[in-house]
Order: sequence, then C-alpha cells, then structure tokens
Amino acid sequence: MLTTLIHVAILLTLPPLLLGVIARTKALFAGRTGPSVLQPYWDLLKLARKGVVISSTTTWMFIAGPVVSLAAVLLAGLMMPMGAFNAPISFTGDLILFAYLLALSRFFTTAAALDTGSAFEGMGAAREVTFACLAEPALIFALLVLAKLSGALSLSPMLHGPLLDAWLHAGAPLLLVLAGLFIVLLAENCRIPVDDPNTHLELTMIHEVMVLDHSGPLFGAIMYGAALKLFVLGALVTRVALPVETGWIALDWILFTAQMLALAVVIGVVESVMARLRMKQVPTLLIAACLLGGFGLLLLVT
Amino acid sequence: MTPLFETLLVLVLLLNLVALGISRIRALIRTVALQGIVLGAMPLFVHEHIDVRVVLVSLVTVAMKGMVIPAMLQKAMRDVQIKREVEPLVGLIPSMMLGATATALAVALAQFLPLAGEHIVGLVVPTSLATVLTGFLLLTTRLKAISQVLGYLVLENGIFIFGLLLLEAMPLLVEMGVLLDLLVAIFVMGIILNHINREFSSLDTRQLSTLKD
Amino acid sequence: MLAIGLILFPVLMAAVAFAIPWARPRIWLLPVTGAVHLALVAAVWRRPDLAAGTAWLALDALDRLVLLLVSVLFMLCSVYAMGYLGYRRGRSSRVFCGCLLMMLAMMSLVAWSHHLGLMWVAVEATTLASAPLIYFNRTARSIEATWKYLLVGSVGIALALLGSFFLAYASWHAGMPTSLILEELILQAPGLSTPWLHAAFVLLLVGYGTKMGLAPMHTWKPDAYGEAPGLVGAMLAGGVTSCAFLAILRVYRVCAAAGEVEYAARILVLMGLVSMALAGVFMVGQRDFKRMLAYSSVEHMGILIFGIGIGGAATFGALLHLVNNALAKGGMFLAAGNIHRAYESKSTEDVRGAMRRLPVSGSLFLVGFIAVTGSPPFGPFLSEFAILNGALGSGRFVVSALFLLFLLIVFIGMGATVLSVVQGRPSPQARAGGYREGILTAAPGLIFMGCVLMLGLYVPGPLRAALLEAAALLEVRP
Amino acid sequence: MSMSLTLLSIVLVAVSGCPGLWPGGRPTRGPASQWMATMLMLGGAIVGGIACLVVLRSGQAEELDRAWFLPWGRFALRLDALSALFLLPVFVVPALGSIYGMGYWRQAEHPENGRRLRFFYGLLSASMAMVVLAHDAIVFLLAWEIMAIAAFFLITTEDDNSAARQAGWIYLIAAHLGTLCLLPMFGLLAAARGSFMIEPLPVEAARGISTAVFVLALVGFGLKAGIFPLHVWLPGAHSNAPSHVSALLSGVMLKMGVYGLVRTLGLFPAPPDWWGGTLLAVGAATGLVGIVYALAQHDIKRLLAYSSIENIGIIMIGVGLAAVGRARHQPEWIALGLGGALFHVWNHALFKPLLFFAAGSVIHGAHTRDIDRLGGLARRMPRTAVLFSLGAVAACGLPPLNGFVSELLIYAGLFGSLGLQGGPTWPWAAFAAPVLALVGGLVIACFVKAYGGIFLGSPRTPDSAAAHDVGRGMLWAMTALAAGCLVIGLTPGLIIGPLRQAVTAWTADIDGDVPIAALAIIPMAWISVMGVALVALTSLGAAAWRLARPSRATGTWDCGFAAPTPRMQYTASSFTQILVAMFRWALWPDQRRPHPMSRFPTGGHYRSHVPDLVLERGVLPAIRITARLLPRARLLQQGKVQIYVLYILVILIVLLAWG
Repeated sequence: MLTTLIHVAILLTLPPLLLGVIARTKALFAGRTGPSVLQPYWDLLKLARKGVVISSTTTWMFIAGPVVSLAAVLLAGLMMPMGAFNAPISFTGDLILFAYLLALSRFFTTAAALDTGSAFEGMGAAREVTFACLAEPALIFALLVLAKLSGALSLSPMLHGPLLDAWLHAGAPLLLVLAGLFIVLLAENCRIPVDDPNTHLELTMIHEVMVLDHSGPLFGAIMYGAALKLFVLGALVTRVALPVETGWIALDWILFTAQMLALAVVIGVVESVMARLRMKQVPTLLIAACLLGGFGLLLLVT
Repeated sequence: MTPLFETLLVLVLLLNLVALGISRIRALIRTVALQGIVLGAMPLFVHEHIDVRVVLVSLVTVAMKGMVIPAMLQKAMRDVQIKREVEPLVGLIPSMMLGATATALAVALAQFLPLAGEHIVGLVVPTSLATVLTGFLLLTTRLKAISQVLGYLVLENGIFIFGLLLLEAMPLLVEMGVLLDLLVAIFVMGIILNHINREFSSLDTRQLSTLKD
Repeated sequence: MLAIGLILFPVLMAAVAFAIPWARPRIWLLPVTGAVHLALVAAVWRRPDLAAGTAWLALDALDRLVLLLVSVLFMLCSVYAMGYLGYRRGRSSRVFCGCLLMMLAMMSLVAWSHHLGLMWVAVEATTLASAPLIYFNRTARSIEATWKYLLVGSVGIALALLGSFFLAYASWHAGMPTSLILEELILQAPGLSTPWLHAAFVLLLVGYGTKMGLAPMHTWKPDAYGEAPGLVGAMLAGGVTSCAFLAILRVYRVCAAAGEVEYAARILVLMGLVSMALAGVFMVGQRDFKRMLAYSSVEHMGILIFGIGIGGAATFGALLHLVNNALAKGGMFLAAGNIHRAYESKSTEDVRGAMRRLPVSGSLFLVGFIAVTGSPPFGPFLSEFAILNGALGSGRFVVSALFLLFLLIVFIGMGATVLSVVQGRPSPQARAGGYREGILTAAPGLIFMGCVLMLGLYVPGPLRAALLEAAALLEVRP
Repeated sequence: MSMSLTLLSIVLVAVSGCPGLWPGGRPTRGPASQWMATMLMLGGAIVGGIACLVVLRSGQAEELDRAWFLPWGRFALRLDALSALFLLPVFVVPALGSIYGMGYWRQAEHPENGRRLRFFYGLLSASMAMVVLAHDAIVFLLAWEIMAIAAFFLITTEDDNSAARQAGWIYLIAAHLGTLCLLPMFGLLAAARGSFMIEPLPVEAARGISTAVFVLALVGFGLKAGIFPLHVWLPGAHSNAPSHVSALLSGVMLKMGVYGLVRTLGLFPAPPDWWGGTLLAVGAATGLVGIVYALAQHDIKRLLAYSSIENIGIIMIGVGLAAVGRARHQPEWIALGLGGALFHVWNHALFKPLLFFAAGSVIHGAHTRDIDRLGGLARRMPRTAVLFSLGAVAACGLPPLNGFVSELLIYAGLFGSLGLQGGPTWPWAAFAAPVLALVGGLVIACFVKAYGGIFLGSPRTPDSAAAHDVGRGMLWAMTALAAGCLVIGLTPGLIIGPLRQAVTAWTADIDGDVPIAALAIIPMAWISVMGVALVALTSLGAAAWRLARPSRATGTWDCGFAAPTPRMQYTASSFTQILVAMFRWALWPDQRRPHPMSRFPTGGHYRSHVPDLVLERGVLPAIRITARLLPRARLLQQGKVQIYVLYILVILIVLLAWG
C-alpha cells in the first residue's frame, strides 16, 4: 500500500525534474549556468493558468490528443516497476499493454497534429509515426530477451527476476538489449541525436512542431506527458542497466531516484556531445537498435 | 483361285498410279470409273461357287462405282465451266513416286500383319491398303474440290477391296447400305460443288480457306 | 416393334416434310414428331422389356441413355425451331425440317443398331443428313464449312468402315464365324487375333473420333458449329457427338472383353488429354463465341474419352458427363444463336452487354459458361470431380495434374470471351436492333439449364440406375 | 435444436433476395422488396445468432447426416463450437450490411442492379453459412463454389464499369484456381479415408498424402483468404464492389479461407514442424506486405482492402503457432495461437465492416474515394467521423478496443514459444513478435493517415466541402458494430469461454481438451480495469477541459505565413512519403515528378501511384505472355482441308505405331 502511494507520488512529481536536470547538464556543458532544475515545474504552472487559443479548423480530436496521451502514459507508468519495487499494477501480459499504451498516445498526438491542417504539423506527425514504428520492434525484442531471462510475462517479475546474475551468465545479450533500449529511449522522447527539443527551426523539428497550435493547459498536458514518458522508459532502462537493490526500503527509493537523475545527466551529456543526425539517417539508427535486440535474442536462444 | 483375280488386283494398283499421274479431270473420272468396274468384277472371282448374292453385289457395285457416280461427276464437270487441269499441290511425277512408295509400304506392312492361310489374302490386303493411301494422296495433294471427291472415291474403293475378304460374312443389307451411303455422299458433294462454283466461280479449294483461327 | 416406330416414324415425317408444299404445317411436324418420339422413349424407359429387339436392333442401358438424350434435345430444339423459322421466313423450311427429322431417325438408329456395319451406315447417314442444315444460311462461309464438314467427316467415317472390316477379319482370322454383331463379338472377343484387334480399335477410334470431334480430327468442328444455325449446333454438339461416342464405347467393350483394356485405355487417355489441351489453346483469345463453343465441345469430348480411359469410378463420371454435356451444350448453343441473331455478329468486337440486350439469353450464356467449366451447383462439376477422383484413386497423379491444368486454361480462355459478351453496355446500334427473344426461343434454353442445374443437386433414381447399369457394361476389366 | 434453427435461418437468408426477383419493374415494388429482404436477413441473423450462442456456450456439437440424391457423399452437416464461432459473423455482418444497404444502395437509385445485388447478397451469406456447416466434402465444395460465384456477381454489380469488370475477372480466375486446388485435395483425403466425410485421419492413412494436402490447402484456401502472394484479386475486388459488399467480402468471406485451412489442419494428428513454420512465415510476410501496401494507397477502399490482408497475416501467425503447438504437443501454444487467431477473426469481422461502412458513407457524401481529394469531413459528417475513428483505433489494435485483446493473446503465445515456464521451446516463433510490433507501428501510421486525410484539416475539394452526414439506417448499422468493438474491448473476459469451446472443438479429437488455464493466463479482468480506467481518465480530462476558461478560436498558425490554403495541407500521400520511400525496394512506386528546366519553370504535376507488384509486374504480364504465345498454335487451323485430311492420316499412323 505504502509502496503504491510512493510509486504514484514519485510518478506524478518526479518527471519534470528530469527535464530540468537534462537542461541544467547541457547548460553546464555549454558553459552557462542555465535555468534552475525546477524550471519545468514553473513552466507547467504558468501554462496551467494561461488561456487557450485553438484553430478554427480543429475538432474534438485536437483536445483528445493531449488528454488521451497523458492518460495512456499515466497508466503505462502505473505498470512500470521503480527500482526494487513492484509496480502497483502487474499482471501477465502487461508488458504488451505497456507498449500499446505508448502507441495509443502516439495515435492521438499525431491525429491531433493533423487536425489543425497545418503543413508543418502534418510534417511533424509524419516523422513521428515513421520513426516510432521502427522503435516498436526494438522494444519488443528487448522485452523478449528479458522475458526469456526471467521466465515471466509481466514487467514487475521480469525486472525483479534474477536480472543481476543474468548479467553474469548472459551479459552479452543484455548489453545489446540495453544499447537498443537506450536508443529507443532517445527516439521515443525526441532527444538528440534523433530530434532536438529546443531547436527553433520548425522544418527540423519532430515532436515540437506537432504541437505548434497547442497552447495553455493543453500544451502543459503535452509537456507533462512527454516528461512522464521519459521517466517511465527511463525507469525501464535504469533497471536493466543497474538491477541492484539493498533491501532497505528507504535506501532503495533513494537509490532509484539517484539512478533516474543519473540517467537524466547521461542523457544531458549525450545531447551535449553529440550532434543530431540528418533525418535520412534516423531510420538507420533505429534499425540498428532493432538489430541489436535481434542479435541479443539470437544469442540467448541458440 | 483364279489367276484372273490376281490380275484384277494388279490392275487396280496400276489404276492407282494412273490416277495419281493423270492431268485431266475428265480422264481422272474415267480412271476411277474403270477402277470401279474392276472392283465390281472382283466378287465373282473370290470364290469358286458363285451364288446370287455375290452376283447382285457385283452388279450393283459396277452400276454405282462404274456408271452412276462417274456420270454424276461428269455432269457436275459439265455444269461448272472450269479449267480442266487437276492442279496438283504436289507435281504429278512426285505424286506418282509417292504412290509407288505407298504401294511398296503397303506390301511391306502386309508382311508384318498376321494373315490367315488363304493365299489371295497376301495380295488383297496390300492392294487395299495401297489404294487407301492413294486415296489419301489424292485428297491431300490436289487443289480442285472435285479431284478430292475422286480421292474419296478411291479411298472407298480400297476399303471395298478389303471387304472382299469378308464377302460371306458381310450381310447384303450392309453392303447395299454402304453403297447407298456412298451414292448419297457423292450426290450431296456434287450439289455442294455446284454451289461452290456458283459462289466462287471456281472449284479451287484455295478459295475455301477463309474459316480459320 | 418399338424400334420400327422410333426409327421409321421420323423417316416418314421427313418424307411428309419434303412432300407437302405448305410451310406452316411443315414447321408443326417438328414438335409433333419430337413429342411422339419422346413419348416412345419414355415408354422404353418405363418398360425396358418393350425394347426386346433382334440381334441387330437391341437396346441396352447405354443405348437407352443416348436415345433419351437425343430425344430430349430434339424435342426442345424443335420448339426452338418454330420460333427460329418464324424469324427466317425468307428461307424455305422444306430441306431444313426434312433433314432435321432425318437426323433424328438416323441418330435413333445408331442407338438401336448392335450390328457394327449397320451402325456405320447410320452414323454416315447422320453426317449426310446434317450437311444441308449447316448450309442453311446459304453464305460463302457456310458453303465452305459444309464442304469441310462433309469431306473430313466422310474420310473419317470411311476409316471407321475399314476398322469394322478389320474387326470382322480379326474373328475370321482366328477361324471363328465372322460377325459384326456386338454381342457375338464380345462373346468371341478373347479369341480375336490381337494385332488386328488393335488396328481395328485405332481405326474405329480415329474414324468415329472424327465424327465426335476429338483433336486433331476436330478441324471441321469450329467451322461447322460456327456457321450452322444455333439449334443445328445444339443437335450436332449434343446429339451426333453422343452417338459417335456411343459407337466408340461399343468398340471399347469389345476390346475390354478381349482383355485389351490397358492398350485401349492408354490411347483413350492420350487422346483425351490432347483434345483438352488443343481446345484450351484455341479458346484463349477466341473472338468468335460460336467457334469458342465448338472448341469447348472438343474439350468435353476429350473429358469423356479421358474418363473412359481412366476407368473405375471415372466411368460412371464420364457417362454422367455425357448427359450433362449434351444438355449444357444444347442450352448454350440456343442462347448463342439468339445473341447472334440480336447482334447480327458473333465477334466479341461487336457483341457487348448481352445481359442487358437479351436478359434471358445473356444470363443463360453466362450461367452455361459457369456450368460447362465445372462449377457447382451444376451437373458437370459432379461428373468432372468423379473423373478426377477416379484418376487420383488409381494413383495417376501426373495425369490428374494435367487434367486440372487444362481445365484451368479452358476456364480462362472461355471466361474472357463469355464475360466480354455478356457484361458491359451494348452499343447503340445493337440496342436499336429489332430482334426480341420470344417464349419459343427463350424457354428451351431455360429448360436445358434447368436440367443441368437439377443434375448438379439431384440425380433422379431411374437415371442413376441406368448410369450404373451402363457403367457396369463398360467395367469388364479382368 | 440449434442445428434446425441454423438451417431455418440459412433458408431465410438465402431467400431474402428473392422477393425482388419477380419480373416486371413497378417502382413501387423496389423499396418494398428491399425492405422485405432486410427483414428476412435480420430474422435469419437473430435466429441463427441464438443458435450459435447456444452452441458456443455448451460446446455440444450437433450433427445432421442424411443420404441424399447425389451419387457421391452424404448430406452431412456438423455444428460444433468452431463452426459456430465462424458462423456468428456470417449472420451478423450481412444483416447489418442489408440495413446499411437500404440507405446506401436504394432500389430507387439503382433500379438496374439493385435486385440482382440483393439476391446474390443473400445467396453469398447463406452459402458461407453452409461452408462452415459442411461436414462432407461434396457439400463443402458445393457451398464453397456457390459462395465464389455469388461473390463474383456482387463484385461485378456495376458491370458497365470496366474497372469492376476487370476486378471481377481476376477474382473469378483466382477463385477457380483455388477450387481446382481444393478438388484434388478432397480427392486425396477421400482416397485416404475411403469416404468424403471431413473427419480426422488415422496416422497411417495420413502419412502418404499429408504434404500434398497441406500444400494444396495452403494454396486453395490461401487464395480465398488472400495471403501473400496470393492476394492479387483482393484489392481490386474490394475497392470496386459496393461498400456493404466489400464489408461482407473482407469481414466474412476472407475468413472462410481461414476456416478451411484451420479445419484441414485439424484433420492431421501429427503435423511436422515445418507446417507451422511455413504458416508463421507466410503470416508475417502477409502482414508486413499488406500494411506496407496499405500505407501507399490513396484510395480509401484499396487501403482498407490491403489492411484486411494485413489482418489475415496476423491471423495466420496465430494459426501457425497453433500448428507448431500441435506438432510439439503444447496445449498452451495451441490455445493462445488458435484462440488469438479466432478472436481476431471476430474482431476483424467487427471493425473492418465498420470501416468499410464508414468509407461508403464518405463516398456517399463526398463522391470520391481518393483521400487526397477529401479532408475536413469531421466537421461535415461528425457522426461518421467518430465511428470511423473508433474503427481505426480498433484496427490499430490499440486499447481499450477489441483489436488489442486478440493481438495480446497472440503475443502471449509467441512469447510463450520461448518456453518461459522451462517447458520445450521453439524460439523461431518468437521472431514473429517483433514483426507483429512493426506491423502495429505501421498500422498506426496508416490509419492516422487515413483518418487525418479524410476527416481532419480543411476540405481539399468543393465536393468534400459540400459533404453531408448520412441517414439514420446507415449510422445505426455502423453504431452497432462500433458498440461491439467497445464492449468486447472493455469486457474481453466474456469471450474466453466461447474461445475455449472453439479451440477444444479443434483439438478434442487429437490432443484432448485444452485446459482453461491455458487461455486464462492473461487476466482479462485487468484488461477491463485498465480499459475502464483509460476511459475514465480521458473523460475526466474532457470534463476538465469543459470547465476550463473559454478559449479563443483563430486560423491555424502557419509560422508567419499569411494566407494558407487547403491545398497547402499535408496530403495523405505526403504523410506516408517517408515510409513509402523507406520501402521503395518492395513497393516500386511509380512517381511522375516535374523537372523544372527553364529559368521561369511553368507549373508541373506530381503524381505517385503504387501498383500491386505481384499483380501488375507478375501475374498480368505472365497472363499477357501466355495469351500471346498460345495463339501461335493457331497455325494448326489454317483452313486448308488438305491439311486437315493429312492430320487424320498422321494421327492414324502415330497411334498404330505407338499402340
């Protein structure tokens, strides 16, 4: 019960912090002080208080976009275990539901983008769906490997199975899978090298350009949803990377938080040291992710 | 068995070659008529005893193959004013050669066929086969429709010769039926010839090849 | 006694038709004769013992089957003829009616005659009687068709005569009393001298095969069927071919009795496949829908021969197919005749949208296509399926594969032509044409197709019994 | 009892089209007969539906076996759970279709072909029901071919349109080829069993023929189901038929192929591994090819048709897993694979007709099938838009709708093939899972494109600007289907029972009953909970939005560009341009782009069109070549009678020599 409460609390509060940390890290790399790590919270509050301007061509889909995707990501978050702790919701097959909830959020985000009838948002939506459908198989490959290792068909037991000694006897597959998952994480959350969240040229955007017409609370919902998505996938990656636990509840929670923040830092570093790829090369990167997963599975089953 | 019978057979073979080598249609008709008469004579010499059936058969045959049918064809020729030449697809000399080869083949083939003891058979079967082949030759190598009719007649003659072997087996009714059919066939063909000539003002079968795929 | 009635009555009527000068009553002769004939045949079917004939004229199950087909065909065609001649007042109907009746008589004679010589005479007579019918339209093309029909047919038949002589000689050669009466031949078959028997079989097959229209002796068929009036095509494709097939079956029985089944079967299967293949090849891209029907007839003759050659379960199928084919062809030829009349053309360039121009005939043509290509729920499906099963059951997989392949080719070739005829919109001038289908010209086709449909769902008891009996006649394998 | 009910309903359905056939065309009878037809259809559907539910509930098979008037086979029918499962859509979809048709294909608007269409509509439905019931090869083939022919007449309803004619012709060839494969298949089975009954074979009887039968079945039934590369007839047929016919073809008739394949597989006690492997590979290929082609289409109905192919692929993956399971004696794999496949059969029979109906309404309203000429319809046909979006979400297999659950079962089975509980493993099956995921991603792209292109943005042509929503009947039919999708998606637990009965009916004779646990490893209760939670959260958000401060409406912001026109919108084609380019190697799209040469280039047009590779570059050329080669043989028939006589002589000599 307590775990559940903490889980929900962390899930609802922590995500924006990651964005802040990433921004801060990048700023430091760029030699600036940068905004405070809490800045994303202030932004969200501000957006929540603002009015909304909507395009006259839009329909209910324009609203459904942010709302549904936020709801979907929230539910997905409830199924993703945090560090040493099982998720509040866990049942056989939830990993598929997890993947498809993310897909659901994508369906509505992109549809909402098309709702405005603007060329730019159509372009963004097109890129989003294109890259996402390559990220999908990579994720499934990873889940297959984890399922094979743990013998479980659900996220929580899967990630609390003998993941640690799995590193010992099946290190290579896990490593490949981890690499694949990390790429998926970057792609799904539109980070460099796939997408640059704070570019200012619409033609080069993917995620940002889709939401050009959203404003006020709607835009806030979108930002918040993005942060949640990053957090949830991040939780998966960190757990696979460092499946360590102490046994002391408090300590494990702190450990988990630290892991997440560390991940944020890593992402920040990556974004600072790498340049974004040309659009044409993004698919190559994602196919590489799939292949990593595939080889991982192959190594495991043969 | 009379040597006369064998002479008749040889005569038939000769007439085959003549039919192949001849160039005038009227002459061709006469040749076939002559062959018909020879055929008609044959039944009398197949066996020693001559009964009324045999006589009847031979008389009717002579009448049909030797007189009525040729007369009909001559009339058809008179009605259709056309060139008198046979117009062979294959030259006359080559077709004679082919006829000779056919005869030789027939004789050779007859050696393989198991034949009952009677010695005439040894000649009858090759003759009939040779005549049948001659008929085919006329049918396939002549351009004029009428000469094909004659080819058909020769073919029938060949079959008739084989029929001699079964003279007593074959009931009179059937013999007559066969001849009647032949007569009607030639009659109808004659009519068609007439129409062909009226339609195309010639009997050249090259005109008769519009129906094809 | 009945034989005399069945054969001589049509002859008599033919004589009357030639004699009387008035057109109207002459036309009426056809259905009347047909009805009487059909009634007599029905009587024979009810009481086979009535048909107890002489050694020369007898009637076994096979013959009853063919006789029934011929009679039904003639009945329906004669009804159609009344409508047809109504449209063709210009032509004198004297020759037409006379020859049609003569054909009926001669076909009945073929069914009856168990003396091979007599049978030969009858078959040749059908040729001669049908020649003037093909020439009915008096055009250059029809003359040509008639000429080829006559010449090729007669040559083939002549070979059949030679074959019959060979058969007789085969028994004479074995020192047995020569006779051409079927039953006696079958009795003494085991003693016949094999080489002569073989030669006789080949000659008879080629001879009657020419009449039946097996490839490559089928050459007269497209011309004759293409130029003849629709109902003549129906009579030829349904009736005459069946008679020729009956003749071949009789010879086959002699071979079987002589224990030469393998020899005969091998040749039959070969000829069957060749016919199907050639027919298919000529159907693909066929522009003239009446010629297409002719090739389809060639194909089905191939199927019949193939089925007999396969033997076993396929024999029953082949006999059933004989019935189906006769009826289906009848319907299709009548429909084709109407379409030809309405469009004044039989080329797919001019003929479109027949289903709109002539609702009944157009639909009949389409349905007929579906039926003759062996689709359920029509009769031919059952018979072809049975033949296929026979082939598979006897482990002849390659042959079965070829059979199916040829069926597919035929389907594609035929379908392209038929669909382009019936579908789409007719051209304005075609729509302007005065021809309308009347009850007399539409109903017979409908009845034909109705029968074909029925045979696909329900095979009447008597027919089934007769088929089994007939198949038993052919199944004397050692 | 349920058997007789079923037969009664089949009769009702079969005769439904007949009232209109009465000759003579008084306009008053048209609508009346249409109304009668619909009533009969509905009655049949209700009666038959009840019967199916009874059987699905009890799992008790009912048989009917009579000798009949044909020389072969018997009139044998069998209604077991498997049949019932396939039977239910056969009753439901046509009934809704004819209701839809009352608005979509009014007799008054189509006096020429309306009657014919309704007659064959009823005939097709009835024959499909018979196919599913048949327990004897002859009955099966009869029903099968009647189905094929009826479908042909439905596809060529508008036979004055050449596209429809060609589609129908290609379909007919495919159907006949299929039948020609089934004939020898049943022939072999009959030869092995000694009867035409469709019953499992003893092992020793199966040994000799099993491979041949499997291949023939795969081709024969695959042609009907539309598996790659035998799908060539499908897009044309679906796009050229009237929409409620397309719905029937895609929603139900394709499944007859699946049914035949499943039944045939059920006859063999010990199939080798490679059968399942082949089916899995075929399924994966079909799914991928189908959806990639769907992406590239800009004709709504062609798009939906290709998406049907993709769904058949998914079903085939499930069936393949089941086959592997039977080969390896793994009830779990069988249960999840076959269960998922059958479940997907139902789901596809719900959402695909819904989508075709919606597409029909769009065509009805805007008079075009070209997505690039539509747009902005969500404001003009709001109800249709909502229904289409529901169908799209279901088709993407997304929660909380039905499509997701069946895919979930299949995923679970594929994961299971890794041998998670330490059982035996056949890991190759697992590699189908990522393919399934890739397909899932592409489907989303495809349907976002479709929905966006048709309903969102602003109209691209005056026609679509003038579009209007459709009548009540049509909406009613669509709503029923959408409701079905939602209910099944939210309470999938209801379906597990029937599924188990069906799977058991498949396995019972050979592997014994399937443990319910095998199907119940996925706690459907949780799925319902999550679905409800999702709906609740969403409506919460919507409510919050209602309470939010009134918002200002302006034109779409175009990054500073002053006067945007509808033509500047992202078209559906451009939406998928990247993906199409990515799959260029498989699609060979033919694109005509202008090449501006001069200094002041004049206007140019860009056209892109993606032909079906197998059809346009494989089948049709092959047919053309054959059609050019075969007539060469015509030289044999040159009209020279001399030559003809020569043939006789030649064949004579040949036979004499050969004999």
